[in-house]
Amino acid sequence: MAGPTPYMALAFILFVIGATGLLTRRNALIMFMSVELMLNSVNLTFVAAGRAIGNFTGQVSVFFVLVVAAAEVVIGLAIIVAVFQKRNSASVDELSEMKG
Amino acid sequence: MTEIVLFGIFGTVAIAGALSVILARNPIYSALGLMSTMFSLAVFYIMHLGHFVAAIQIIVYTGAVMTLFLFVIMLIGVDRSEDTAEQLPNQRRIVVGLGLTIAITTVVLTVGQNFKWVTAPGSGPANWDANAEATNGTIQAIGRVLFGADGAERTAGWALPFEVVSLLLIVAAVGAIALAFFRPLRKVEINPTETD
Amino acid sequence: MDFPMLSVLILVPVLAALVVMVLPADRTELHLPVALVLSLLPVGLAGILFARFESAAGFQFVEQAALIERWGISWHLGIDGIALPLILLTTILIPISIAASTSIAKSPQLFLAMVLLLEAGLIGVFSALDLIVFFVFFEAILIPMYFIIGIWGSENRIYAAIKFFLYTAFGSALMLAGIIALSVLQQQKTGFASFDYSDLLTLELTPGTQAWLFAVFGIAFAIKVPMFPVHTWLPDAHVQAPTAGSVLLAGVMLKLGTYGFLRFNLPLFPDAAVKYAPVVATLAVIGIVYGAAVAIVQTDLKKLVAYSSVSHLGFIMLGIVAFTQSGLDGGVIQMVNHGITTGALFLLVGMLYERRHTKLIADFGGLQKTMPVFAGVFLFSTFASIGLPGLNGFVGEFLVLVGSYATRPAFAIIATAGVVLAAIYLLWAYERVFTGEPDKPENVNVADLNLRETLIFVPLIILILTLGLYPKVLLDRIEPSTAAIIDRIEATTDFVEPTFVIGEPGE
Amino acid sequence: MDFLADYLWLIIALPLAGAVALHFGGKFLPEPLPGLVAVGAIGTAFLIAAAAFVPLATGEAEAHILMLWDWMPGIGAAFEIRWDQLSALMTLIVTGVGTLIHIYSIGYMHGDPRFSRFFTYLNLFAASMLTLVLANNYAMMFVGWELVGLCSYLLISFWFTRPSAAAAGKKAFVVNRIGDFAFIVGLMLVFTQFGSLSMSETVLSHPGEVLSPGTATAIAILFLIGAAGKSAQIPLYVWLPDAMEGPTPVSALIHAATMVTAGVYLIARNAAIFELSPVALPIVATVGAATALVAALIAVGQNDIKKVLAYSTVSQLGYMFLAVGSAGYVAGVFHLMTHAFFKALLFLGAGSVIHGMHEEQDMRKMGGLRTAMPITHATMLVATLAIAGIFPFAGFFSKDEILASVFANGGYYLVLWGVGLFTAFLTAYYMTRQYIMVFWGKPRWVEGLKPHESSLWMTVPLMVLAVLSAGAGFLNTPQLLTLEHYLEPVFEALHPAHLESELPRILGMDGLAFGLAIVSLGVAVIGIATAGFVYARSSERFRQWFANATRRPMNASENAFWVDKFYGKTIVLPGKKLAQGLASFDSFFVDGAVNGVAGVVQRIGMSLKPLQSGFVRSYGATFVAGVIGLVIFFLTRGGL
Repeated sequence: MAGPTPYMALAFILFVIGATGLLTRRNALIMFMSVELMLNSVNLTFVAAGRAIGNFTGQVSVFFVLVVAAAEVVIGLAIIVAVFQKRNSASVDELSEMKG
Repeated sequence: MTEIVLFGIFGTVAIAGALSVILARNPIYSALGLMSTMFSLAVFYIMHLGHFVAAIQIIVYTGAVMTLFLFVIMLIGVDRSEDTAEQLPNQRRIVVGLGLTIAITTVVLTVGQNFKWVTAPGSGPANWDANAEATNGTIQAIGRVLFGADGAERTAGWALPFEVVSLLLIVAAVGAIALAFFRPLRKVEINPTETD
Repeated sequence: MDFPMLSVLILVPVLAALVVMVLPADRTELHLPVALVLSLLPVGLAGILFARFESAAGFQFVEQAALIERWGISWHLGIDGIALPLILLTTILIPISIAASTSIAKSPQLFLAMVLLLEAGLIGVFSALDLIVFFVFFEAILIPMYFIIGIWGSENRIYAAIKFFLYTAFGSALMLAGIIALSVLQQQKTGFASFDYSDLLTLELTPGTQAWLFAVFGIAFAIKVPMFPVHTWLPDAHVQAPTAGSVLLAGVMLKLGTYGFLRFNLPLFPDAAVKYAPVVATLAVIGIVYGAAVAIVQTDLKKLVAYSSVSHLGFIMLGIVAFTQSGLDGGVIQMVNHGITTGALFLLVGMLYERRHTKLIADFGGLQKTMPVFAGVFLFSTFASIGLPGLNGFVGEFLVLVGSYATRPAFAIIATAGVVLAAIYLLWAYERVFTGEPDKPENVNVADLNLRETLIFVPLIILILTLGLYPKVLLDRIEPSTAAIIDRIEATTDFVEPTFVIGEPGE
Repeated sequence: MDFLADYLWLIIALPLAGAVALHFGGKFLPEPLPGLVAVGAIGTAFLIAAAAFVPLATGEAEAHILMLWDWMPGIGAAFEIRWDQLSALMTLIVTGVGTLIHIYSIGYMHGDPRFSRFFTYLNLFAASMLTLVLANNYAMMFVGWELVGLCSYLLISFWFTRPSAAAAGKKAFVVNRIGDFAFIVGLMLVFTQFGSLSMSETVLSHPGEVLSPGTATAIAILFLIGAAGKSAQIPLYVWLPDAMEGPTPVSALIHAATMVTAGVYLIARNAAIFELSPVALPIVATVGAATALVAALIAVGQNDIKKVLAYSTVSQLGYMFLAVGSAGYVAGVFHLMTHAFFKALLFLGAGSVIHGMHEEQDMRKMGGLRTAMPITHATMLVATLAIAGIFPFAGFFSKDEILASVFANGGYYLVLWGVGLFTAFLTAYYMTRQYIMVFWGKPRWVEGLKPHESSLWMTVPLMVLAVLSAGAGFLNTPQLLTLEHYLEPVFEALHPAHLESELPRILGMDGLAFGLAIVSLGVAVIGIATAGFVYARSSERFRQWFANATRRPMNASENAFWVDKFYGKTIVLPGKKLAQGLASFDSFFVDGAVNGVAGVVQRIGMSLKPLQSGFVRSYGATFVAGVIGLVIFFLTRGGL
């Protein structure tokens, strides 16, 4: 089994699953998890591509993605908690005040 | 051969976990599914000689981040399962359409267009195994790349971005504290007449 | 000139605005006097400019410092005989409008700061020699003016402020495209980018390029002027704006358009200017007659003065596109004159509004009996606006008419009709407001001008008389610069300015 | 007296200084001090003018120019004074008659709350009129031209609380502006032709070498329209009768003696240009003749004492136009002068009557005043005879000379001569009618009215003017021709080629001239006799019959042939309608287009509003769709 193609395909599938979850689920927590899933799939492509190229840049990129993901989760979850305290719900569909 | 077997097993686990993230009614199951996916990915990282990254994946993602998720799930209430009926009209249809588009595009691009990786000299599928020898996923090797020390393959260095990102984390931490601790000073009145 | 006079002149109002803002908010009695005293500093500086200005072509008090070298943007300031009178006008009108703003109740500090910032922007526009700097100032002016109308205006202020802002922003968006295009052309030709006015003057543009650049610059400035048919923001803005806003809007801001035409459209695109001058002249003449005709039937005094502005600005535009010495001179001096007389008229209407809380002509009558001094000043300004010889309005109008008659007789003759109409609408308004018996009870006890208000008009009246009888003080300084513009047009196109030798048949 | 040459500006500056001083300090002075200040200012100006006039009249000094300062150098506009025979004469008339009227006003305006303001305006007017007269530059002349209009505006609407006065002032200014419109265009033409606006470089220095007959005609016609506005000629005469709303001294000074003659002065000054045109002079003459006739016809039916005089002024101005239009410039200027005397006298006398009758102006409520107001009566009689053209009063000589000049041109001018003659008859008729209605017959006063003679302030100027009206004619008797010779340096170069007449231009005391004089005198006598018969000597039955027979023409005359109404219907009303239309055009179409564009944008925005559902997941789906679209786009374009 030579080459990054299978990993890329796997990452692709994971990404699409994540995207589907993001678009179909209303629970903010699940949506966040979907985002994490997508980020993870991207990480996989980085690592696989890094190996194919033969250096560490891919792995280094993972760090940055990881940090951003962590920051995002921290803020996102804080927002979810704050919203939940106010509305007693974690459904994003109820947060539609920005409607035009 | 080992690689194929491992890929088969953990690839399946990863996809199954991912599906359970988006299909499970109970968020706890979703979280567990995500954890299994992340764990599988860690295995792949090791296969690609990213030992350090794999460790971080387990510790930070599967450990810290997912614990955070679980905390929040508990805070909000485990038994609160969401109504799965779709309320947005057409949302499911749109998503299915988009999925089909992606699938068709992918098929067309890969199969129909005689897909090939664009490769630089010394890289690509042909050098897959050779590169496996060259790379070594130790902390030291990554540190050299990250901070541009002597003897590393590239001396460009990622020190500055790294520091900037650390700043991002601090801001995120402060933001989370702010969101958690400070109640809004006054209730924002939303005037229905202004939204027309 | 080592001392950066112009930068200082721009900076002083900004600092003054800061000083006004840091004054204690509850000491309201301090705000206006402090702002007034600080606003006199630029008058002094402008006076020095005026005294040291040499009657010669070319830019003086030039200062230049690179801002963004890669794109060729620099802090390039300098003034010539066209900018000097306008800077003087700005600095003089600012203290006057501050002194007239005692009735501002809503956060007067902020208001005064806005007026002072406006002054900085206006001086910046008139002295900028870099197109980006010019554009930044040109746009920056909108912000204080938007707030002055939108916060301190009367009932319908938001509508007026937004209309004003959108109209001008639309024009300046076009102009920005033109400015960038010029710079790109410059880079293609010389290899280095530049937004510098003097660099761009050396570009030899093809007629086609000139045509569309003339159009985009022209539309931006025409909206500012405002020329028919893009004038409709003006009456709304004036009616809603507070007195100081109206004074500065009519007095100085409208001149940005005419100034822009003189500074950019004529020298940068001489070919297109000559080619499309008839179009501009037609619109100008329509504006003159149309503005005057519409002014006749206005029922709101401020609207009447606003439409008279449309008419008067038409004269300026007509003079500018006449491409004759007296036409251009007349245009420039008419900018100053219109600023003074219309400023005075808006001040008067504002004071009337402060007393009676109405601007409708029908609500007045017989005021000459109750407020004779006010009526006298009003009549004086009215006649200055009508263009009575001996007062300033005539000088500009007459120069414009004579100047444009040389190249465009038919236009000049039609424009002269505006002179007749001006007498009709202003005197009719005067008749209805001031003469007769004060038959409405609320008109019987209206206070006449107090000392502060009288003092506001003293400088204006002196200026009206001085410029009316001895316009040479300005004309001498204006002439070399306008002559340079005509020379440039003659050098680059086949246009020839008609000359008149005494004793030789003309044309 | 050469030293005076450099101080001629004082003639303008003194009244101006008086006006400024009175404007700021007048209200602190008690009556009659402001009046005295004003009289002092203009009186001194008169003395200076007289002193400077003497060397000019004796031939010791030449005409000269005093440069004051550059105004608009680019178009040759400057403030420069021209002191020649014509301007000197005009200056004397303006300051002389002006001084008398100033003195008169002290009595007339007695007790008015704005006493000092009145003299401010009078002095300002004098300064403006002198600016006009003394200008050697069209631009400076235009300054005076407009400023007299301004003063006229201010003085007509002096009693601004009367709406009719305010409206009349505005009407005067606006109608004048219509004339000014033409004047300005004429100036533009002058500048483009000559390259200067200085008279010594244009009209007074061989304009024939520069102007083609066509351009000369254009300039001349434009100047004529300007002059018609100021001098109340057809079709712009309608403002002058309304101007009678002003105080009577104003009517005398501005609307009889000085300002309204500016048009005549303008044409006389620019005679050189008028003569270059083949048609300009006949047009001037025709306008003058028509105005003279129409105004005289209207004057016949007026009942307001001032309105009669107003229309009479219009008519006499028409006479002056007829004179200058016949190249009889000296005759025109001569009549201008005598008219200034007797018409000022008539107005002042009328003012005295009005004053004595306690502001009554309707002649039908007067009568029999000759005993109550003897001085006024006597002086008015002199003036009436003068204007009617009875020998040896001033009007006889000047009018006779005009008719002779017209006759001398022959041809078409003979028609105009006939019109002039008929007008002379009418003039004698309506003046006598007025005289009789006011001073003779039974008193028809309002109950309880006690007419009284006016104070000395008013009667002394009346007497001075009466002397002048009686004797001024001898300044230019056909034999001596003093004025003719005096003005020779100004007009000698003029000899219109196309007005070649078979008769000598200046008529001596030969048979024909004598005959013409007899004819005009006879016509005047007939006019007086007719009026005398109709209004004084005839029986009650005849008067009844006469009134019935002339009811319709008299009605038309009394209503001034409804010209005002006609203008209102054909010009003012449509003009207002047009302005209204434009205003609604402005708000509905021009602004409507703008608001329409804004509306369209807004509607587009509204139609797109549902897209902004507020549901994060919809946005997400859109976003993903966009990404997919872009990826496909770039991939296919890249031709992967």
